[in-house]
Amino acid sequence: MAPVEAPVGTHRPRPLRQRILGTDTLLPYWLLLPSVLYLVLFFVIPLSQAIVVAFQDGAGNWTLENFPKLRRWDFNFLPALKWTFLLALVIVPLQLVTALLIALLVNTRFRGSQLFLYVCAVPLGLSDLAAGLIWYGIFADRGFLNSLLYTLGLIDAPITILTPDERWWLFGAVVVAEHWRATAIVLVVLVAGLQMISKDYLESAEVLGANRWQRLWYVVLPLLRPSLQAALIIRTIFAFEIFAVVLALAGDFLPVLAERAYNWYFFRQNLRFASVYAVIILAISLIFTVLYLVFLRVREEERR
Amino acid sequence: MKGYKRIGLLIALLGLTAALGVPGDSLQAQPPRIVWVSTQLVPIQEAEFVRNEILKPFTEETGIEVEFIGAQYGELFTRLEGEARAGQGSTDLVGGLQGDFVGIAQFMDDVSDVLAGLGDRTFAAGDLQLGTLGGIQAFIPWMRATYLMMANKQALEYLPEGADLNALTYEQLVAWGQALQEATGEPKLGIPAGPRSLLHRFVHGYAYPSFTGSTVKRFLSDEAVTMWEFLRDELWPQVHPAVATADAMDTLLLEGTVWVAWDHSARLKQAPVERPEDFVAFPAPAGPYGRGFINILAGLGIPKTAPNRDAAAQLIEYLTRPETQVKILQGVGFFPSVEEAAGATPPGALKVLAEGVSAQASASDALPALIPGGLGPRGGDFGAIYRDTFIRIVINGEDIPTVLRQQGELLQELFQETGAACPLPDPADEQPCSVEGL
Amino acid sequence: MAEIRLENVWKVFGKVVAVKDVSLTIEDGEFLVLLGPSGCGKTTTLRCIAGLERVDGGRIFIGDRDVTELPPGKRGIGMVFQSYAVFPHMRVFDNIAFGLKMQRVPRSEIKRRVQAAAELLHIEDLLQRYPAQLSGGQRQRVAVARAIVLEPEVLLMDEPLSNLDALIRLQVRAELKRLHKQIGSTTVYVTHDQVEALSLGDRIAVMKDGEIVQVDDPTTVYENPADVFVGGFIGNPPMNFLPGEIAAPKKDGFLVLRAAGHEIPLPEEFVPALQDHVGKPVTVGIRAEHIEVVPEPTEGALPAQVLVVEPLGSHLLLTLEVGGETLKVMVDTDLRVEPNAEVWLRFDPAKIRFMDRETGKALLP
Amino acid sequence: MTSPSSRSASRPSPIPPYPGRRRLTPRERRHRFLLYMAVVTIASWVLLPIFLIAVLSFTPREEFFNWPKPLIPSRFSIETMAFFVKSYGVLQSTLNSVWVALLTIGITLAIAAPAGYALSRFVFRGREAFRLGILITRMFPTALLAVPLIVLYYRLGIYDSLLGVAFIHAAMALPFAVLITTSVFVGVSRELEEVAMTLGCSRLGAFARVTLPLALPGLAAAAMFTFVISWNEVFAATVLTTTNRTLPAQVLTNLQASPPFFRVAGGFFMTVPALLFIFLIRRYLIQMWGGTPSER
Repeated sequence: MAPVEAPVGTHRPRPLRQRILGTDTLLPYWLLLPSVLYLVLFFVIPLSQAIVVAFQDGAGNWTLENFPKLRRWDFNFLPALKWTFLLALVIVPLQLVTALLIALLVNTRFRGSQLFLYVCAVPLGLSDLAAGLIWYGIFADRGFLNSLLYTLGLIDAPITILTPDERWWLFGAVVVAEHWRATAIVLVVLVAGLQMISKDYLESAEVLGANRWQRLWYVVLPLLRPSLQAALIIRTIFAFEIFAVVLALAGDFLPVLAERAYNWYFFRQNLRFASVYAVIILAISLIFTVLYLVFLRVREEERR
Repeated sequence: MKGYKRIGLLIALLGLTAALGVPGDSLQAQPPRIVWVSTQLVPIQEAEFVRNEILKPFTEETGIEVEFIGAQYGELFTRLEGEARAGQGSTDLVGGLQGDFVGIAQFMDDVSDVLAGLGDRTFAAGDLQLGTLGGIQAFIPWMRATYLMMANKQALEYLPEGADLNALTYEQLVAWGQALQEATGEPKLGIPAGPRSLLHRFVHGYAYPSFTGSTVKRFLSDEAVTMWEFLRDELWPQVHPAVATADAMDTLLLEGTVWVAWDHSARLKQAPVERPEDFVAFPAPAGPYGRGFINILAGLGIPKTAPNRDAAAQLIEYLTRPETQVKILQGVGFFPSVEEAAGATPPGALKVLAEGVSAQASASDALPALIPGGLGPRGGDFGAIYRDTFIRIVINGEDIPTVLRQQGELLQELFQETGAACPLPDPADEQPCSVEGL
Repeated sequence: MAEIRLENVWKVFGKVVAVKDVSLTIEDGEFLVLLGPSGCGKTTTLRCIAGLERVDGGRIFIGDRDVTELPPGKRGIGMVFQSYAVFPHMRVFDNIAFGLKMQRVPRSEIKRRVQAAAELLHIEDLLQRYPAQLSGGQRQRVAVARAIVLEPEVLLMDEPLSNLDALIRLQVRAELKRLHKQIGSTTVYVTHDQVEALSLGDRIAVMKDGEIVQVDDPTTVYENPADVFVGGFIGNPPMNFLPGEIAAPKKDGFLVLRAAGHEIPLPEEFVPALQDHVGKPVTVGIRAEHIEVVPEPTEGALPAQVLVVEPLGSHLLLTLEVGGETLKVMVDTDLRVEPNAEVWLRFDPAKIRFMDRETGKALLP
Repeated sequence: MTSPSSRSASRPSPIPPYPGRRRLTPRERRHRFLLYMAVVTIASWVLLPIFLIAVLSFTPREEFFNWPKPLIPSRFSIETMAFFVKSYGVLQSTLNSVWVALLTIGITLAIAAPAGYALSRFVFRGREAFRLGILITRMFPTALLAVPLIVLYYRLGIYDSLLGVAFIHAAMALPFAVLITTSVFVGVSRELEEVAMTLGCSRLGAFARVTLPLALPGLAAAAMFTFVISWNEVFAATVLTTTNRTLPAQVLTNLQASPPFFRVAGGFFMTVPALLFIFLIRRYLIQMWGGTPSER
């Protein structure tokens, strides 16, 4: 970090074209400009309008009253926080582990591994609406699961899985369906990450006497950290917006934040309360993203 | 390496098609074409019926093309609000329930003039009154429906002794449910409780009037406490838990999950349509104060921002013609709103439904209830208060007086803030309506 | 053909100064090697010449033209990258023809010149292949052919041999030398391999921390390193360094070097340069081949202990300890020594180099 | 890069008679068995639900409500599916969906590719902030933007146009497209571009002649991913159009109130193209996520 004496008097004015576009200092900003402008027009402006509403009362004064007021009007406020967090807490790690397992399987490059990867990635293309529909068909009272158990003679009559009397069953059903639906995106990120890890590291670890688990724990996972971080950020953001699958399987007996926001907006025309929920989702997602960025930090020196 | 070229070609093709613009954008002047957004007749077969059987003749007659678009209420509201704020719109005609119009009345144009042009047909004065929202004639009565009960004929043999299907009481319904549960091993009653269900209508329009003779005023009265204990301890144990995620009862009836169910007539309809011989419709049960029920009125209105008001008025005229109304009854089972068409009966499967509806309307202890009209866009809050109360007490098992007090305060606040009058069967004289005992 | 002139060139990345006030003139037709450890700024300097980095200060001339503000394509250069950067989506022919096409050279002319360049590099049989079908060495040749087909005034090479196997590297190295003779472009060649630098360069510019430490012909750089860094970087084994002191014994006019508790008389020609340093600590540098090992104690020889004996085929490499310092010495194979044996070392006084202990700079001209 | 078995085979062996393929040891065979067991289990777990909805959408109406539900219906019925497909607006909205998706791809790539290129090639102040910033736009339930968007769209004169829907879909796909294109461009060696510049190309020329052709497969993958996002998007398409609806918007409003057999048929009808697209991009699935947001 030697001190830089400013080189004086060596600059001549550059050609106009270069002054505007050509230099490497300005060029990246020009390249980012369209996406920034675009997102400002279609996202940031409408978004800020919506966020502002959450912090105003009916007369347009700034206030934080909407938060306690919402708690009084919506008895599902705290439950929604609770279930959203619980779902994220269970689903995200579960998906991470499953995706890692599948990714490691794919990475052994057995015959047919590409087909296997495609199969596992299929849910990537499904909307959450379709996924909700599919899993409702399975878990419903007269659904496929009960039909199968009945045909096998394991039960005499259908078991009601999706019942508000057993919230943890609802929870389990949502976990299963979300796990099925959204593991693919984590998988794809992790497979990509695994492919960038040179076999040399694994082989040298093997030579050093590391067994399968030690290699996974001490070599693969640390090297996979950037991909894990990306997968976690993307998945967690989506986990806090979980909505359609919950609605299909559990109605509002397993309230979640995004569903509440949607409900207040579309069924009760209350933009204020809906915005409060949206702001909470935004805040939580942001906090988690920053936490991931800090705790899974990839130091500059570690990058390949 | 050939792959690159192929993909390049593909991308170029995509880009080209994108650059050439989009087909189907209707920017040039065309023969009159109007947009009709409706929260009713949305299901795919009903919408097909409207387009093919109702609107096709209209287009042939007038040359006006109609785009019929099914929408949920929330979507309708959002669309109209956006159009109102933008000061221009594309929606010409709105079809919706009275409850829907309560919310969107602020965006609607006064259609008194259209009504004046319909002198040759008679609307019930009460219906026209319901259509008066925010000081204007917000909609013109279009068709009627109601919420009622439907049973699988298998269940009839377990009907308690002495019970008349057409004059059932809540006690008898519970006894029936018990008999069914004993016979089949599982609860067989159905009240929809899914996220988009009409559970709140059951609570405020059926249970409350039947048990307390009131919807709002006696929200936390002793009678209400008794009612909630009954719903929680007697009725709910006979209700199949699968209703929690069910928005309409016809599916559960067809599957045999439930044998006896309460729901909106349109949400029961599919059962007799699929298997006409298997089902029977009958009135909702009665409580100590009578047989509380809601008559649903659907209406037609024109938004302030409608680009083709005259064409929309022409369509209203067409849709309220007695012969059109009979056609709708026979096609999809909604009852006429003009008296000239009254008395017509639908054929086949829908007849089952019609019989139940007329039995309910003509019951000697009938206690009609209404959805309050003055709440404006906060009509959604009204329903939600009743639904939340039901879930907190009956499903979550919270303490009844505590819940009633908390929810009652919200109800009070709602009416105070909107200044709305009490809905039937509460007397409408007090404005704003208030909850007794707070 | 043209000379390249760098005048006070600066390049800064954020807080890191990659090139620090570098001035350098490369003669027309010269083969100059930029040598240094990784991160010393040699590649950045090359990229500045190529125009791939915009300089933050200073000017660059190629021939009479000031090219500081010119884009790479207008500087009349050819460049070969470490990774070869052969376009994977083009056949070898199209790779070589790329630059000519950019200059809108007529087709027949392109064909002729590509053919000629390919022949020069013995790849005329590979013209219709895709790079994926080539070996590393072949891709290397394609990259070179692509650069020289334009007959550039200046040829820039960024570690072109570092991705090749040891054997092929030797072969290509020789070919590059031949090629340079043949085409005569002014060539700047970046490497961190001092053997490559010594064998290829007409001159070597050694860089460290963004600055050029020494520019000289290979022999000078090897024999008279400008400072401790250059001496330690060039040569295999690198130059030995010992702490010492210049002393002036009674006999006037003569100087001695005190090192490891002994005195070594110095030749007369050193006197003028070292006169001012009498009594001051210096660093003594001497190459392994300039130390003689004698089995008996001898006048002016330092006692040492043998630590390691490494036979290298033609020579023996000894690692010895002298007064707490470790030295490497190259001796004939017929010398028989065992580890732990005590020997005496005699430095060739004429080959001893002196550096300032503080700055590391060489004291002799 | 090689599988364990072929690697051991390719090692030069001093023993001259090499008797073809080596037989697996019992331990290796057990491992292989376990591997394929796991693979088959996981694959069926993923495919079974899709198979079930396919079965259900071709189950005859009279059997639809049967208990227990048959895994294989007594006959294959296209009655429900045919009614659904022929009903008003379904084919038109399918076509609309395709148009919207194509437009979305065009807009998204035109905007995301430069940003991705900038992120992959330059180190500059605000780079990390930009990355986090584009992610933030995905942390907010889009539904709440409805009214401001409708107002905006009327002002811009794009309400109820396919282009308008494509605009908002592009905004939704943009954050991902930027991430994907960044890693795609990271995957194209910078030196290739530089060598082209030394050979006489301008920066733009080098991009067009070298980087772009090499990035095309990855960009195609980004395009397909964008396609899937647009194809599945319901909310914006629903409130921003009246007559020019996309398939999900059409399906959502028509089917939510419809009997379950239509819902199932509609759900399956929407699923098929998605499966197809994933199939088309399967080769690039990995490549497009090669460098993930915090990579490099």
